[in-house]
Amino acid sequence: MSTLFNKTFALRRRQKRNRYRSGVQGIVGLALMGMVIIPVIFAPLIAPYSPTALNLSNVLAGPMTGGHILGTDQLGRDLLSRVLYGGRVPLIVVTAAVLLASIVGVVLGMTAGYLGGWIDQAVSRFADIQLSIPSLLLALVMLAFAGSSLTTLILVIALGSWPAQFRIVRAQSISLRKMPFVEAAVVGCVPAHAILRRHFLPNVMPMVVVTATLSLSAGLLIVASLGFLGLGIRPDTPDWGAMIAIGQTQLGRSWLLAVAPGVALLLLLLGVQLVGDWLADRFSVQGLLARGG
Amino acid sequence: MLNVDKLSTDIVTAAGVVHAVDRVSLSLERGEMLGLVGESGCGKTMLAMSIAGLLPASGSVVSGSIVLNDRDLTRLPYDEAKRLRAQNIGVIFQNPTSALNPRMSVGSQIVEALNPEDRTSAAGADRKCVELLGMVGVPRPWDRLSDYPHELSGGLAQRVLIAIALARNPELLIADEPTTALDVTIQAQILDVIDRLRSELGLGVLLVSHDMALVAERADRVAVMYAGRVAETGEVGEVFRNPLHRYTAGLLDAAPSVWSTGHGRTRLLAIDGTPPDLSAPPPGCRFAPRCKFSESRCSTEPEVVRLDNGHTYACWKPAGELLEATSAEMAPDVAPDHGAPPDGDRGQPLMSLSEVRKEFVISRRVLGIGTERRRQAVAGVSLDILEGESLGIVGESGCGKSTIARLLVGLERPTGGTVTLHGRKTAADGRGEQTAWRRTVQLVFQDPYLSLDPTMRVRDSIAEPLLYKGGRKRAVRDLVERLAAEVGLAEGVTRRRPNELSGGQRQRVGIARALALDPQILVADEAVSALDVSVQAVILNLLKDLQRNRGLTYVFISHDLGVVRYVCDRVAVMYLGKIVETGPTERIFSAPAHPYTAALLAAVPGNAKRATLEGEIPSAENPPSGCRFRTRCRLATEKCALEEPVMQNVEGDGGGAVACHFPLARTEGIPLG
Amino acid sequence: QANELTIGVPNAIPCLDPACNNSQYERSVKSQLHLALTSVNQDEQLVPQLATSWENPAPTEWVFTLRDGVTFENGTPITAETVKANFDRYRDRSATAKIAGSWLADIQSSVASIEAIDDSTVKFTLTRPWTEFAARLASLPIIDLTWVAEGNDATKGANASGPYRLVSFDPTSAIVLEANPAYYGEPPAYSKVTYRVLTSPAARLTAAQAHEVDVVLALDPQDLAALKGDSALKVGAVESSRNYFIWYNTSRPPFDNQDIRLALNYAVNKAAITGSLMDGMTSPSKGQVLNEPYPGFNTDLKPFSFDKAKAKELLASGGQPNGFKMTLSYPSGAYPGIDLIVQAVAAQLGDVGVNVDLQPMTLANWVSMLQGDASKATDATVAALAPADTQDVGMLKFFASSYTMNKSIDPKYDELFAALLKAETQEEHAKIVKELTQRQHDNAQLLFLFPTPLTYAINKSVDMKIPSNGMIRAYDASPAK
Amino acid sequence: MNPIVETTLDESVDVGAAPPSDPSRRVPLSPNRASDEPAARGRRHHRSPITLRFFVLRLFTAMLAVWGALTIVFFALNMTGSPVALLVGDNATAEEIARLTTEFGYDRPLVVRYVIFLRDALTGQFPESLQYHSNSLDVVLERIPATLLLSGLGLLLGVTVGLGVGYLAANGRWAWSRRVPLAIIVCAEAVPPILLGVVLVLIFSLKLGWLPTGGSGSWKNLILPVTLLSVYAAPSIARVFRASIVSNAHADHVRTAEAKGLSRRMVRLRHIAANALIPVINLIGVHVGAILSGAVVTESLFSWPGVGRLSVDALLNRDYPLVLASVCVVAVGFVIVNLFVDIFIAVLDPRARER
Ligand SMILES: Nc1ncnc2c1ncn2[C@@H]1O[C@H](COP(=O)(O)OP(=O)(O)OP(=O)(O)O)[C@@H](O)[C@H]1O
Ligand SMILES: Nc1ncnc2c1ncn2[C@@H]1O[C@H](COP(=O)(O)OP(=O)(O)OP(=O)(O)O)[C@@H](O)[C@H]1O
Ligand SMILES: [Mg+2]
Ligand SMILES: [Mg+2]
Repeated sequence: MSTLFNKTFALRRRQKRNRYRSGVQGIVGLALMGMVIIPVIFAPLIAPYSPTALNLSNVLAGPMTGGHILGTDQLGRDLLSRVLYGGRVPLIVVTAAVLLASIVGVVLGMTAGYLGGWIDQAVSRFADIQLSIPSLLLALVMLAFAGSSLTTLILVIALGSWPAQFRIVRAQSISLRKMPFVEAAVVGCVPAHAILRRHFLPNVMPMVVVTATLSLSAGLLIVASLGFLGLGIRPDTPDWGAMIAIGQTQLGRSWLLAVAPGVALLLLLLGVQLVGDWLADRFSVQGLLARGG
Repeated sequence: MLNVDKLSTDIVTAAGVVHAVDRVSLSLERGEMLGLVGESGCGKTMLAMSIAGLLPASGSVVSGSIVLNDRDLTRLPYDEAKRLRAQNIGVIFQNPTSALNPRMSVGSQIVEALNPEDRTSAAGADRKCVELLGMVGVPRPWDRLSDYPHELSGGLAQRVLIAIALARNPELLIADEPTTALDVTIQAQILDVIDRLRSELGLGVLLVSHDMALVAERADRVAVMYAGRVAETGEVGEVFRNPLHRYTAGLLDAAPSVWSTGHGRTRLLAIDGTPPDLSAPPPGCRFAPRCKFSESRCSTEPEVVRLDNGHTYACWKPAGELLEATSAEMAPDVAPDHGAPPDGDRGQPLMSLSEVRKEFVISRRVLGIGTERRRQAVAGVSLDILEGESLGIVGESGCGKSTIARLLVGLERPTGGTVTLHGRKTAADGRGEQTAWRRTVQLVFQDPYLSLDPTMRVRDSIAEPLLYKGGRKRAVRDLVERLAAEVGLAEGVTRRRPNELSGGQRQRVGIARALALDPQILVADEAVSALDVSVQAVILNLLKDLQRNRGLTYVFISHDLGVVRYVCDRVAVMYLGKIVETGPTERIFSAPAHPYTAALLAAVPGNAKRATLEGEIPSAENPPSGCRFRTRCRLATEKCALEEPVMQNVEGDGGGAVACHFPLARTEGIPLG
Repeated sequence: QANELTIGVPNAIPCLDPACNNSQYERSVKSQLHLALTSVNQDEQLVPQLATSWENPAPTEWVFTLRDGVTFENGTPITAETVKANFDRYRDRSATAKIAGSWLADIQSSVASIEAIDDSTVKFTLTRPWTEFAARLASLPIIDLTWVAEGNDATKGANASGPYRLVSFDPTSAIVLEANPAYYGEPPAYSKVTYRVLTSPAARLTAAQAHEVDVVLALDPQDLAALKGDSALKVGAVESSRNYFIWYNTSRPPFDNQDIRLALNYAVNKAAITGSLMDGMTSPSKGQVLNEPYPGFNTDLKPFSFDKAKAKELLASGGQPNGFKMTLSYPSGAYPGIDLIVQAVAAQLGDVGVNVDLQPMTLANWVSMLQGDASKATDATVAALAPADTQDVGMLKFFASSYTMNKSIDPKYDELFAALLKAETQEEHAKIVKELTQRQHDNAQLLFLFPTPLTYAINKSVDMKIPSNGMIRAYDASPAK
Repeated sequence: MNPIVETTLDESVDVGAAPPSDPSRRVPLSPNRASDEPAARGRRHHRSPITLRFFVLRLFTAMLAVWGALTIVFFALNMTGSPVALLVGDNATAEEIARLTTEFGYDRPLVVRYVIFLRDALTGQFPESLQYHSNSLDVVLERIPATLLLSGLGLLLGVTVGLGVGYLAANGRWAWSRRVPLAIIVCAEAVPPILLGVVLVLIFSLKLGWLPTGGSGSWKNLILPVTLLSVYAAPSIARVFRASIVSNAHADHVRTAEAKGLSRRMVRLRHIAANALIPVINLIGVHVGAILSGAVVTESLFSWPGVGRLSVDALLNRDYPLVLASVCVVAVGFVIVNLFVDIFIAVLDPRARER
């Protein structure tokens, strides 16, 4: 008998640990994100030097020399300051782009899912078409010919990530449309826009948030890759991707040049992913649409 | 053969340990059928799964024994117990379609279950599969082997599951609500199969169900469970005729039945409250908090009393012969019947359907390739809804009941025919008129869990239609409180979110929301079928009260004929998109004129002249010519295949109409069995 | 293996038809497969090749005597008729329009006719005096025209006549050559050569570090330091014929003002940039667009010194005492180190109050800007242009007023340049060039920066000299003693 | 009360109406056919999964996607003017540019050029590449084998590792075997490929000297880029597979399988893992796009002569026709892969066939 009771306790312990662990995952993720994002936001206050102030007499200085904690780059600019500032472009671009993509995806997805018919067909096909061009390639085409600026970068990243949001929101909206509580609203003569706002939006939100975290990390990678391929923002604006590209030839002399921005990006991505996983766990466990509580 | 002694099963959840089964003792002999009944969540499934060794990962048997043929399964090593169970216990589940692997063909799923010696050759295995499928009455078993689960109807899938369960010649069959998801007619077929197998193979059957009538009809013995414990066991006839535990008595009172007389007259006797939380069950008698007869000693655990005839119960204040007397005393608020009897003219048709059709396109042709598939959900229905009546619509699954409901409230537009409200066509109206129409007709949904937005507080759900009617915030709030009170929701409840409510409370919210716009017609599509008997009784009473107080007209859709008989004045019987018979409730139930109505009634458990309607409903994509019911009708002739019967009046006795070439005369009664 | 050579080149080599023009690397490969009438050797001297001798009997007449017995790989002899046919094709606008772009524009406008006088003599009649005509011919090899007729598909071979023949052709990855048995001269020292395409600077660096290539060009100057410690490599740079300069959009204020143009020349500390970014591989330009490799290099001119005070003074006298804002475009990644250089220059201009808005462009967009409308161009642009033939005319042509950026402030420049095109003797030519460079210097028509260093890393087992025009030919290499 | 006799009797009335498209209700012509000569029919547990309609529908969508991709790219490329500038080089005169603009037809209206382009594209006659001076489609097609090799191997490795780790994470015997590989792979997902590529070269080519820094030709050239590409694919496959296994483990049909007395391994493989593959395969379809994107970076990093690098080079050199051809080929490839994915899913999941 005692073995059976032991089993019960073991089960209970495991359950507790799982809950604890997934909570920890979220906290670690948020901590990592904060660790990168906060210094980047407050770069003007924290950074010891201007990211563009060059000193041609002290190029490629090693770490901890001459007041440069991470050393200097090829133009004698303080690497730490550049890493701090270098996160601003990716963060601004990706946040704005994901926000934009989410709004577009949610609006189109809800409309297409709710209305169905040719509108749905048209938007869905457009999303399919968009998806058939790999997003980096599409971004390259757009940037090479529109030139890269903050706005074009944002648009290009948003263009690449709205289909994911759209598809998910649309699929959810299609099943929501058949939900009795939505039909009840229809029967209660609630206008379509109100149904979308009051019933669809809150119910698709969890998935939207989870998808947005996925787009966030994909977007960060694309911005970095674009910078790396030389299609990022103008080169005197520090940007992690471009910094890695410029630093990669200096690995022998000053490996920090490529690795420092790379690690900053890595920590941010890791944080975003952990938070995303955690949110996904959270929401599917709660399963807002699932029966019961 | 099977002896369960003081079995306890715990489930570990985030909220705590649920004692789903608590010191339960049972026994079952070969060839015997033991029914296990009780409200939802009382531990029936967990008990069955403990025996079958299929508990969820978080669950485990913590004490007691399960002795199968003299071997205690709880004490055997894991592998040995598993082997023993696989050999001796077959299990079938509630939802047959999802219990089959959607990815694998029927054949390969049966083959997997065969004994190794039956699997030595492919052809041999196939033959064995076919044999099994034949045994459970699957037509053309060879053709089924390559079918996939989603291509099977519920009845067929359940037969396949039984075939799988029988693959190793078990001695014990555990059937967990095997027919809850099925129609009455299919339910009867499946239970017939189980009955036959029981006698042919000497199977012992543990039948889990919440349908008392079904257990009463089929089982030899019954065990009534409440909150993880067995409240009462005994011979079926004895227990149901003479329930001793107050809980059993309450359950029996709560269920409206087709066969008991005097329906439409009295209120149902509901059990108040909800079953206790099994992670912290109340001390003493677990039913005490809901029991109208509880007294101080009920807070200690009642002893199990065993009578000579094997009838056991655990109650301090058994019902016994006192039942009749007390039930009146128990329900002081019994009200006399509301309206006038259903005879005579009830008023103007408020709403009418004439020759209404609804076709769904299932798949279109693509660039001229493939076939277009259309499904006729409603195929020419004419029906009047009279002011102040309760019209019942009954029929098997898929016959178009819900579609009619949706046409009535405007969720679907007819593809043919017209829907008129107050004599005005609805379909062609402009937006404003549409809104007015919709506000006159409201819908109550089947599923209390899905009919409320989980992200919204319930008072906002109720208020929603009012807000968009242009109500002022303050007035709306007051109205919501009034409505909530009217449907019997306590004050604080409206501030909660749906997941904090019980099923019954949610259904009350759903009704309040439908009433918010002060409609004339309330369409209730299976409004109580997802609820436990006890809750169902409460909601049915509520609906009746509302009708009386507000003068509502009901369109009441249900596949539960007992409920329909209790609620409705007039009934329309549907078969495959058409109405085959209409008439006053009493006439329909006592003297059905259409063979299908008769067959439907015959399939209801508890019918003395039990009979089973064979076959399944034909496809709505390609309905049979002439009379649609002819493929399953024993009276069908050549004429039925060639000519479509028209509605003709039924003589005398409250009248009504029937669409049959050979309507049954009153004296004929039910022609089957 | 001792007899094999691997050369890393920074551009794809997409086309082996000499009528195409993509890069000096492509020309290097072509010049080893096909013989031209003349050739420029690794000491940058004009030497005979298919022609054994030539003369210039009249300013507009050139006569070439061909080598006897030279054949293509498949045995077809190369005669005066072959040469004439080739040049007729070069001259035919419609035949070459799609592939040549403007690569043959000078031939098409300046060659009036070609005559095969006999089997081994060809005569060119020009429309103008062209003193460097023979040098120009070095970049126009003679090929088998049936190869062109058959679709000039390099994957099927090239029917070579030069020291090497084509073994395999993969334009973005590797081109493999082997010694051509049909070649008339000494067989080359390396019998097998691979040109490996390494488009990114990082790829070139790592390939050199891993000794995957024997010779590699166009490394980032700063990267050389990483290789200097490698005892197996010789690393260094030659001053190339490409000169970095900033091209003012002189049609637009304030660059129509000479003081401003001068001020900027004083404001930039070129020595600091060459010392750090270029790692000392080059030195500030001598106040002109020409440098040593050009025949007309003007030794009289001196560099503009770095003098902030003077710059400020000039800005003030130019009417911009508080500095001004300017846009500065550049072809990102097109020249070694350009992205860093512009940032350094911009920062230094910022020090004197000139606020620079950098505008990186792709090479293609940048080229279109240079050829578009001056009003749409940026205020200034960074360039490092060079003519294919390292000739003065080619270089000086860029600064005539027909070019977008120099809507001329100096009509005299155009006049002098027109005279240069008509110069009949070397002396006259040299004199005009000197005058032109002087004017450019005095006018501060450009912000002169420095010549790009043509960096290289060569395995010590290979003996090879890198010429200033970047032609990198395997037959110029030999195993080191 | 014999149901078989009953139904067949009824259905004999019904023969003409029996719809062939609804297999569950197929009606035999002779009531007893079903039970004769079973052996001759062999094993009938499987049916051909693909209908013509299914295929045509998918193909149509696929073609639509390719057309759309081409259109988007065509207009994106042509919005910014003529590429003649690049062709003429830096020392051409204005009249030369004008002449070539006419020569190449860039003076025609955009719509006309679009129509001509579509017409030519239909026949495989893409405009000539400005750098390679031959049919740009041919130039791209020549690069296909290299890209296929690289992406194929990368995907294969990624999928293998992803499935392995996902399975282990769901079913590992010990706690560490469930967590450690998954944790590693989740961290790997966060490493930016550009950084990883740079670090891989630093370690394996420069420090250890085991592998070449780039280029193509030997199997050694493949190792680093393939590793890099597989890092794109493996983590999300592992995660989705794990999640899918976990959610499938609670499905009703798994309980049925357990009730049959199947071994735990059998239940896991056949009833859980195999069913859990369906979303993974969907994901692989999506991943092909990511891999192709990744190939752009990877090929550039390792000087791999594939379509990815070709398209970047073409873009930087403003070789419009070549860009169009590359994007077209990539889109076609992507669409074809997804066509296969759809078909494969239909094979795996009979329910998907009806959609
Ligand atoms: N997987 C599970 N995890 C946690 N609790 C569970 C689980 N399954 C059942 N329970 C709890 O165990 C108790 C008994 O559930 P069980 O399913 O046996 O009830 P039931 O009588 O079969 O009900 P129903 O008629 O709804 O099928 C309930 O309180 C239920 O909430
Ligand atoms: N939106 C739809 N698209 C396609 N077919 C539909 C749709 N709605 C209903 N049907 C089909 O129409 C027929 C009638 O459906 P309906 O829901 O009205 O039946 P029902 O009598 O309410 O059945 P149940 O008792 O199962 O609820 C069924 O065959 C159903 O499959
Ligand atoms: Mg249950
Ligand atoms: Mg229904």
